[in-house]
Amino acid sequence: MNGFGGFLLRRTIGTLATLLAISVIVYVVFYVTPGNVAQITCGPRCSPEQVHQVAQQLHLDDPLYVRYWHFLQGLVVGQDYSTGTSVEHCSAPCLGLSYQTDQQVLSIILTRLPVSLSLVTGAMVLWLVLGVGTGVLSVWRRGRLTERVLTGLTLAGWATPVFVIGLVLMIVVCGELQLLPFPQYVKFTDDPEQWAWNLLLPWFSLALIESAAFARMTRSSMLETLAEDHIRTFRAYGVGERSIVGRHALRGALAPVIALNANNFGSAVGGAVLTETLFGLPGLGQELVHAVSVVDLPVVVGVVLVVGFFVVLANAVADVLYAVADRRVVLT
Amino acid sequence: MSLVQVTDLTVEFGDLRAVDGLSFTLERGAALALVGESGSGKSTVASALLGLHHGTGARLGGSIEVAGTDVQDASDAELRKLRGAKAAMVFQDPLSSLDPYYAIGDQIAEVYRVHTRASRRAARARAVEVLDRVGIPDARSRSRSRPHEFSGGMRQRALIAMALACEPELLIADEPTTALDVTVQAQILDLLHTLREETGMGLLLVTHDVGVAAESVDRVLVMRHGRVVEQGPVAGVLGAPTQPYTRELLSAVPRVDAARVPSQASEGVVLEASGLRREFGRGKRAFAAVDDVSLTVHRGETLGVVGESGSGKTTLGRMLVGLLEPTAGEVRYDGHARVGVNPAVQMVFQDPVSSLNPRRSVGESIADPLRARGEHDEGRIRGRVTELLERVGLEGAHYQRYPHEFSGGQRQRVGIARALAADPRVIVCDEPVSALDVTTQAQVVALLGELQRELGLALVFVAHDLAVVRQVSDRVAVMRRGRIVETGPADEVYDNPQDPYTRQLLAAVPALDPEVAARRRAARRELASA
Amino acid sequence: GPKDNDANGSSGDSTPHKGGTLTVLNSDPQTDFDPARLYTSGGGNVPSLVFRTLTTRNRADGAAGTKVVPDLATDTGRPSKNATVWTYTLKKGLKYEDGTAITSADIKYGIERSFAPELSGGAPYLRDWLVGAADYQGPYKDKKGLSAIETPDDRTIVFHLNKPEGEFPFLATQTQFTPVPQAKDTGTKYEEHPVSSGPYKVVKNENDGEHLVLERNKYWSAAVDDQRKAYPDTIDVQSGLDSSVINQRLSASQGTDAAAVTTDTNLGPAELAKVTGDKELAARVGTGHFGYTNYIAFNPKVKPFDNPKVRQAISYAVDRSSVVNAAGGSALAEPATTFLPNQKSFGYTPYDLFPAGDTGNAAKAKELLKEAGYPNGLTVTLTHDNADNFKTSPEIATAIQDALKKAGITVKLQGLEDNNYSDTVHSVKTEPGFFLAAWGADWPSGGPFLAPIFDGRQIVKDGANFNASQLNDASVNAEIDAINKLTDLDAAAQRWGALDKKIGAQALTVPLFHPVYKRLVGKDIKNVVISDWTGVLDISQVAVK
Amino acid sequence: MSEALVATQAPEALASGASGARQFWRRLRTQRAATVAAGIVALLVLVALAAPLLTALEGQDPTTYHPSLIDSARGGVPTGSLGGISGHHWLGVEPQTGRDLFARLVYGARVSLGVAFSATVIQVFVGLVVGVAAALGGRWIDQLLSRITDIFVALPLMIMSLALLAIVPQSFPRPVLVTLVIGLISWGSIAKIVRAQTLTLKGLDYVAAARLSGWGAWRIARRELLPGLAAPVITYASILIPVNISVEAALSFLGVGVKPPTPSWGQMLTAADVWYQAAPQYLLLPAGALFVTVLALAVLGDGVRTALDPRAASRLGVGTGRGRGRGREAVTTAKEESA
Ligand SMILES: Nc1ncnc2c1ncn2[C@@H]1O[C@H](COP(=O)(O)OP(=O)(O)OP(=O)(O)O)[C@@H](O)[C@H]1O
Ligand SMILES: Nc1ncnc2c1ncn2[C@@H]1O[C@H](COP(=O)(O)OP(=O)(O)OP(=O)(O)O)[C@@H](O)[C@H]1O
Ligand SMILES: [Mg+2]
Ligand SMILES: [Mg+2]
Repeated sequence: MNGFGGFLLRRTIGTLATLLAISVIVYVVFYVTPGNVAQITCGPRCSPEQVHQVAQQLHLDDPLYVRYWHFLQGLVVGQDYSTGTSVEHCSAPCLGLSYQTDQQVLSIILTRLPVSLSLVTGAMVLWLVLGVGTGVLSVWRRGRLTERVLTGLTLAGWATPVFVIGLVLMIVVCGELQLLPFPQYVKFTDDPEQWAWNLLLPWFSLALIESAAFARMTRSSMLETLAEDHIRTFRAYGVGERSIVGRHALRGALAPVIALNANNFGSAVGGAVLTETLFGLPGLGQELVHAVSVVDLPVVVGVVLVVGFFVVLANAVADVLYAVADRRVVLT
Repeated sequence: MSLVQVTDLTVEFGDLRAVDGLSFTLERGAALALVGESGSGKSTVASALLGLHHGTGARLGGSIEVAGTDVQDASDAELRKLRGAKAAMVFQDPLSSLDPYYAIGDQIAEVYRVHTRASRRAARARAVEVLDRVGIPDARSRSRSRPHEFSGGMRQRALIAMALACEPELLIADEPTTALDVTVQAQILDLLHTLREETGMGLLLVTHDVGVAAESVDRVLVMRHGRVVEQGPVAGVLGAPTQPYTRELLSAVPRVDAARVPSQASEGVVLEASGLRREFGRGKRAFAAVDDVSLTVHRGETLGVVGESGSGKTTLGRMLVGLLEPTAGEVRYDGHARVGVNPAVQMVFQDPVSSLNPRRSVGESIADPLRARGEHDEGRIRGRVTELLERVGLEGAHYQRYPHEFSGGQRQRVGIARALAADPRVIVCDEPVSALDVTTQAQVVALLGELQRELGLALVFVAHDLAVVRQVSDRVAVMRRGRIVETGPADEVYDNPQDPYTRQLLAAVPALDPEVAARRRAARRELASA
Repeated sequence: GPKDNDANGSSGDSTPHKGGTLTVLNSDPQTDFDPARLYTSGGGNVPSLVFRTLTTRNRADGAAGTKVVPDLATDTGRPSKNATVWTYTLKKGLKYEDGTAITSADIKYGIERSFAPELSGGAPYLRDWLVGAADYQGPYKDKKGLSAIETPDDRTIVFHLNKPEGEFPFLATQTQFTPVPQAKDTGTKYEEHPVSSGPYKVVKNENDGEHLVLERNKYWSAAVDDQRKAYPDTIDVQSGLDSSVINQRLSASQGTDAAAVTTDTNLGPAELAKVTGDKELAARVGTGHFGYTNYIAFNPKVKPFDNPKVRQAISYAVDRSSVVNAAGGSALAEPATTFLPNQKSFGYTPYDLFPAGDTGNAAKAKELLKEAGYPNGLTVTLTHDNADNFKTSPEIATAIQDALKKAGITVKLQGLEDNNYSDTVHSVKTEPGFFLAAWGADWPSGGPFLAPIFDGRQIVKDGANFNASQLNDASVNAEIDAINKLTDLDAAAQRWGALDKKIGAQALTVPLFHPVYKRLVGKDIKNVVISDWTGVLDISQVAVK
Repeated sequence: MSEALVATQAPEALASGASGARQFWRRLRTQRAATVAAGIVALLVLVALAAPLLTALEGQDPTTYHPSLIDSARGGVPTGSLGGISGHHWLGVEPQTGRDLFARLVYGARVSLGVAFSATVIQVFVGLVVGVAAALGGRWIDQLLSRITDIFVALPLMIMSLALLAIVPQSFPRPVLVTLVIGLISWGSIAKIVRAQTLTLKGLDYVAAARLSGWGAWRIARRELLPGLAAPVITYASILIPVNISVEAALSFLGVGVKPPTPSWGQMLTAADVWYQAAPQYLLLPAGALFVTVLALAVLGDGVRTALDPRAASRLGVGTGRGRGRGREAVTTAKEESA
């Protein structure tokens, strides 16, 4: 199979295999790690009998493969469950119910996903602009004061924990200057303007940190490209340094930047925990950390799968992007 | 005031004095050729005219004035104004001189817009126009291709087009036709001539091809070791050279009408291609770069491949060595169908720049095949590499140098040395001597012949220089548009061409005598206008 | 531009008025809002605005707040002679948010459903105390119901206990005693919209309790509820916030944050350092004491802690000032030498059996070690939790490590991830010999404080065990039973205190400190009431106008 | 050929194999910023190694509590001015405990730098191998390796470390464990970047030429691609160091990290963030140390990258080693080698 269609097909199969592998790993990990799920669900003072009842209720006594099989079944045909007073159906693809809150995992994820996506996409735009921008600027003004200052700033951003940056930003901007409200998630669909205003600080905090990586990466690949012969051609034709740096060197430097971005985007969907926690954004990262801490396996699997999906998606998009950026690369 | 005034120019790279006390002038509308041995400093002079040594490690002495600008003292901004608009340069390594990420038309348009206030659209139209002028067929749609989709000759023409785009007062062309077949070469030289007549453009032509010089300039400067050997009007220098070196140079020029000493080609077929086809692009844009080509190469023989630029020679060569999978057909080596590469079948790449790793010393690159074969003794490796370097006319001491420190011709010889290091049975040489001055070229050709006799080496010799091909080939295949239009023993093909295209090619071979050249040009022009 | 939240101008006078919106800024979302699943009295602060229970905690400052008072019932319960049968009568005119009447059958149903495994999470007492409740599985599986609870009429409810429990009125403050109309029960989904019997009803519950909006329940009336003041019209609970952000917002007190409180976030040591330097802020800090003890637990089944001398040596060597500092300093922790919290309601009887002074008595400890056969000191492993909780966390462990070093005891630390820690220390099989522990009161009395830790019959062999020393002392068990019979809570308190001291002599634990809660409130907040029962401000009393 | 060239060269001098590395050092040395940065990195390493010596000089150790130096009533802020800086405590003391900050900082350097450096080495190694193999391998190898990489990028570190927590016994040396956990789990990004760059490089003619030499993929990767990968890899590696330092802190939280009371910069930072107003130096010290490390590494990384590129030599204005001086150097090396 060749061409874009083949690529899509291979990628889809690869994605499914990856996600399955991820779910198996999570199941196994949670099987072997300490933490008595039934006891945690039931509460610390539950009696052994109650714990046992809860374990039965949650099918925790079944062997691992049976539990995993149920999970797969749920994905394909859905799953019935009891609320005590009635029987409800969780329709396919059903990721199961949270052990802790009895809510459908998929609906938990769906309410939180927009938050994480809002946070990460906005931050990504910023980190790309800031990161690639500073990278380009520091190449253009290389060896001068501008470059030194920029290098210092981005690295300071990189070396400072998000927590500190975020908190300081929040105190100064929201507390002292009162330029922005203390961030609070507003749905995009409710009020796009407030959505953006409220996310501005989280975006900046996340982006300030991430952009350092992009700045460094952009700068170093651009310097590489600047050593190539074709750059000499444009110099010899009087093309200004700005265009040489901003067009020719940048374009040649994109591959690693795209790769880096794909990864950061994907993993930030589930990994922006600190930012989400600090700003009280009810996103997937926060949910994941909480779910892990209370050994809420269905939620963990669900979130990890969704995040995994984004990682894979972002990487697939990245692969297409480099094939577009560099026509010599063939999609595999 | 002269267009170019160079006085006592010296250029030093580290301890190496590449140009040593060179002076010359070039008037507006005049044409000067720099000829001379490979590595004699020609490209260095050309770069110096545009101030391209600024900011590199090179040290310059003397003065340079181009179109009223004192290049040595000019600021960056002044240099930018000079470059491209008043003086444009065609680089010696055209294949690596274009940005691989942008469409060719866009790159030309960009340069055009730097110097004129043209709109994007107008600049794009201008790009198509100049591409068309340098003979890129179907220029409008080809202007959207990226450099790797162009053949070597097409890239070279694209660079010439770029240089012409702003109608500069001075054109510096560093080996502008090395990758062009003779018909296109003639076309380009004619174009330069016309432009010179029409716009009063000055031309500084750097070339090792005395024929090309003879055809296109009115003055010649012969260089050696960074110094002037002889300079004067073209007829004088080429017709009645005063210096022994110049005479030596001229006598080494191969002639297309000279038949070759036949090699002892044996019967054994080493390489055989049948029904080879290779397509590029897909969907509507798909086309066959090589189409149903079958050929055989016997032990110890040389198969010359000539043909128009873009006719599929490189593509064919890459398939023969196994670097490119054919879309259809197969390649048989020693009678066995073969997949992938085999060190016994080597290639000399058309682009000497990109075929050398910029981060490895050339010695290491040449040693690769030795090491791959399992040679571990450093001393023996060094010895062999030194020997190879010397055989191609370089020095053993060049082992430690990096590719960017070599002149164009030197790099090309490094490529040959590397191919030889593998002790191959077949070498596909893709324009192996295009950047070499005639003396070095003769040396390399002699070397190949020698090896052929010693080792029974079979050669596929791709070149646009018909004279050289005749000199080395037992048999010749003529390619056009992906197909072989004519094939046969060299003498037959040269003396009694059957295909009209072959005839056209032979008619376009540049003449050494400037007078003959001028006559021929006039004839061609009449033909074109008729 | 960003929307500026319209600030409530603070009115100079300090008498509370009705109206306005109270904002609650919390870190933990109210993920459980089902009365069956909540653990503490009234289910904590917010649920107590929605769920009324038979009895409730007295909404008063300080020690007065440790009293139990009637809520839905007309009194705190009428015990039978030996305190095994408790009878309650409901007040007249009690209504749910939909206007229907609250009946005693609803309370019974509410208790029954708390036995369903689907709705686990509540305290263990009902199961332990009610007759025949041990294997009851709740009304979903077992339709018969609990015969231990009788509802002779709509206003009367009678509980039959399997042993005397003088503290039953305390238990009746828990949300399992809140009425749940069976017709409205939706099982595990009930928490999405629990039916209110209190002054507020839930009008919004987003993201599983992350954002709650409560508004007045118009069928509630102060005439039948003398505890909850219900000044604000609306209560807006925002959670999932970082604790430093909460404190930052409260101290900035801008916009709606001026009328904000938190029900779960203390000032940390660093914040305290800042707040104490600022008069305006310091005036807005509420201080509370909750019955809670942080201690070192020994497992005498593990060598060398089987040797009382070793345990005593450690008791002597402990440097309580370092520990207190690690817990946030003297403003946030009070050194403890008794296991019972230092409050009258628990029966606090001061004692210091192994006086270590402020900084530890290394000499005495060395002496004891020598007697115990460790003249050259010894090496022990201290197990602690890695969670950042200032209770059982690494800070405290290293403080102890540093102090014991002076007494020649080398302490190796074994830090465990939170779940792993609780699994390990609460299982008889894996329990380490020497670890950090903490215990808090389910209600302000010695019973729930001492019994789970020292009652031999509460040793759980195959589940979560809190009797870490695995003490099974007949005299202790008998005394516990005897005190439980008392319905005179003051008399009971005294005897709990005495029992504490008696057990203390065995050096089974080293009490370290009692935490103190310091919390900021917004600048417009009025009527801050902090009882010693909860140690935190009671939002049913707070006014914003 | 050029006489000038012949005149200045001692051909036998070039028979030394070490000259690549030598030229690299020459090129590195000519960059002042990089030299300074290398000095700082060396200094940091030295400080970490000499931690016991330095603290002995100060007369403190990193674990002893000094309750008298803090104000218990105010949450435990250091009582002295500037966070308790004095002749005895050069950088002041830690809030709440009164432990000496200088001692904690220099001891913290051991853990943080040790873990971060070695973890980065592992990450780079795994990332390079996987990334290059994916780009050079056939379609299926690429699919397989890329998807495995996806798994590692997608699975949160927390979950992977939970697994390790369960498998690895408590007695396993912690710093080694942390290093392995970080190194073996978070190599995904580097692998992706390497793959992307390799895909671009492998289309070049010199790689084709190397294939014709008869080299296998492995050797081609090492000789032809690796130098071209150096730029992004070195850059990314210098970026990874601070990440690894904070990951170490996060792992401690789960119980996989370095055990208290052993200090590490990451743990200090995590503990200090709430103190930035009340005791700023508590936060600023580890943050500053981290910043200096990051800056030095970035500059050094830049220098190394430049020095690795022979083409950069002309830009730097340095000869590439054909000078007389170098000739002599090479002669002596050659002699030493033969001896
Ligand atoms: N950047 C450089 N660093 C060191 N040496 C260089 C550099 N560029 C060129 N040289 C050397 O300078 C001399 C002149 O080179 P130049 O490129 O001018 O030769 P040329 O006359 O153009 O030869 P050719 O016909 O082979 O292109 C050669 O010996 C070459 O090796
Ligand atoms: N990778 C590619 N993608 C698309 N088209 C290509 C590619 N490589 C070559 N071509 C096209 O195939 C044709 C043949 O190219 P090839 O390089 O074989 O020509 P050539 O005979 O070597 O020409 P020259 O003498 O100019 O080097 C040209 O039209 C070229 O544009
Ligand atoms: Mg040249
Ligand atoms: Mg070609």
